[in-house]
Amino acid sequence: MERNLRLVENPVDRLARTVEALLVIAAKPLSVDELAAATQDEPDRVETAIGLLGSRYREGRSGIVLERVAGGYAFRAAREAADACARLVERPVQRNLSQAALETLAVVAYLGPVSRPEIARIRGVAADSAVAGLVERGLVAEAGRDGEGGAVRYETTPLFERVFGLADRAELPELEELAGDAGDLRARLEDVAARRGA
Amino acid sequence: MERNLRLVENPVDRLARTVEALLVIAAKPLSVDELAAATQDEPDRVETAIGLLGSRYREGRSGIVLERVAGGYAFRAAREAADACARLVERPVQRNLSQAALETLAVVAYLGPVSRPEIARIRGVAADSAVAGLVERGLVAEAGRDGEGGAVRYETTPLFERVFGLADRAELPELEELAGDAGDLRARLEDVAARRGA
Amino acid sequence: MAVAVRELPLDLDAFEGPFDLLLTLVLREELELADVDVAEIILAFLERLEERGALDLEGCGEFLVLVAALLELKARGLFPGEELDFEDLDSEEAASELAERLAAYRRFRAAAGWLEERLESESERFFRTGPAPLAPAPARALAPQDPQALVVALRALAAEPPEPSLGHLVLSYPPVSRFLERFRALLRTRGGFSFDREVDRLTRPEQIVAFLALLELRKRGELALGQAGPLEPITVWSAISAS
Repeated sequence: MERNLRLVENPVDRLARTVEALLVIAAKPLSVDELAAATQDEPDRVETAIGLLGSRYREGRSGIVLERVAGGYAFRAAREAADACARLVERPVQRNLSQAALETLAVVAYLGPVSRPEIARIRGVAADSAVAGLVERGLVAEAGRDGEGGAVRYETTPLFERVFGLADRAELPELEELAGDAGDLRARLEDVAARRGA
Repeated sequence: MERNLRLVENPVDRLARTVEALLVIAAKPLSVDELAAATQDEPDRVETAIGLLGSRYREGRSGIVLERVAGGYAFRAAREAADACARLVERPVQRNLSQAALETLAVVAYLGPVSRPEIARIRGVAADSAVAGLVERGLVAEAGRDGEGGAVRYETTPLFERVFGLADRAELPELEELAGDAGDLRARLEDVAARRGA
Repeated sequence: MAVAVRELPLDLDAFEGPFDLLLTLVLREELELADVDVAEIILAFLERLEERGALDLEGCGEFLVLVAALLELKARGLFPGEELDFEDLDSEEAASELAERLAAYRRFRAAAGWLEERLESESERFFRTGPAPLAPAPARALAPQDPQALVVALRALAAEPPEPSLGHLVLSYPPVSRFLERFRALLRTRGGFSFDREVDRLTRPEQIVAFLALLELRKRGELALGQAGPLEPITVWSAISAS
């Protein structure tokens, strides 16, 4: 009898598993209302499920801890794992930029402010991810738009100057045989890219 | 006495909790080596801890499932929660992958790093927009150039393996195995020829 | 009874309907030629031919011309941006290279099919792709860089692209018109000729094109053909002298 009772699943258990699943894939904390909408269940049942999860996912018992924050609920790492987590996210100093990043940075440094479509024409490939990466690293930043309603243009930042050991942008190395005015250089690069076909 | 025994903790339990914590905050699958480095523990002990977690976080038992994917380990939502997850998040990566995109992805997965002209030569049509779409979805990324001034080359990303549920790229079927219907075609042609000759 | 080539019903993966509709859709670029399996079309035609029992030269000629056109379009697609050189004759290696390429494409199309099925079977796997909401924020540091690397990168972007070396892959064959003119001249001066002797020294791609020209002239009623039996030499007469 007692055995049978244990086998009958508590209906909130299944809801708790679904809430658990939602919390592990969410990119932001989830409110009770959001969880109720996704599970198509009642908010008070969702709260019961959260209570169940809260007793399972707590400090000392689990490495995953359910936390209540301003926007709702989210999983975080247990405090006892803080050092390991710090070692995981702390990235070693990166020695070199990828070829895509270096090329994009060179175009922005010498021809900037320049828009993503212009960078794409010169490199012969879409520039979105390369530019986004440089913006995230703080080496490149938005510098207004190309006319009203035009494409956003980008230029290098003071951090770029520090990383490359330049007192200011005028200190960029000479381009020698490529020198001339920026318009000529841009036209030449676009011409070569068009003939390269990629 | 019995009470004390329960308090003596299996040393792998604590490591398992730390691994659990690392996996719940990680943005991508973590390899055994990465987990060992972050926990400052032995790789084989990390594997034991993963085994422990694998039996706890599995389909049917938990809403959080531990899986081996893209050369490492990661948490994902249980399949029973798929409908609720679909209501919470969109899957832009997987939606509307056209035939052209799938063929291009196949070429990059098997031959990468590979350039757009090379992809175009195999598929018989220009690959520019298909490649751009795959880069935007994060399934494919730049991987240097084909020599100085050459075309940009592309390879699949860890996200590709994750989306397609591959433990690693070796899980892709052999190309030769997939081409089974060429022999079938020849047999049918010979059959028709034999009937004509009779 | 003639096989109505243009009405030939097709049931392919990418298309279902009569042959001439398929050609129309391909020419209007409403159907991706890469998705059309030409071998299946040929099989459909051979099976139809088999049902009819009798050999229909007119139908076969028309079919060969249409399929050749389809294959040429497909072959052009395999060499995007490259002009096929119709004047410079090539060896059989080119044809086998093309066959190899088509086989490779077939394999990748099968791989794409596998990926599509996999995507479907894995559609219930949900996971987070970004950082966790309460994860500690990573700090990214970059070692000091040499500004000269920027010049090197820009110079590489300005470098002349290397010449593509695909010469050995270019499929080339003469235009049908060359043989049309040559055969018309032979018919005018000699009134007839042996096809086999005329094409004896040509490469296989040239022989195929010559044969297409022959069928084309037969279709236009400019010549008559004679053959003692299968695989026997083909004799050609001017239609005027034959009548």
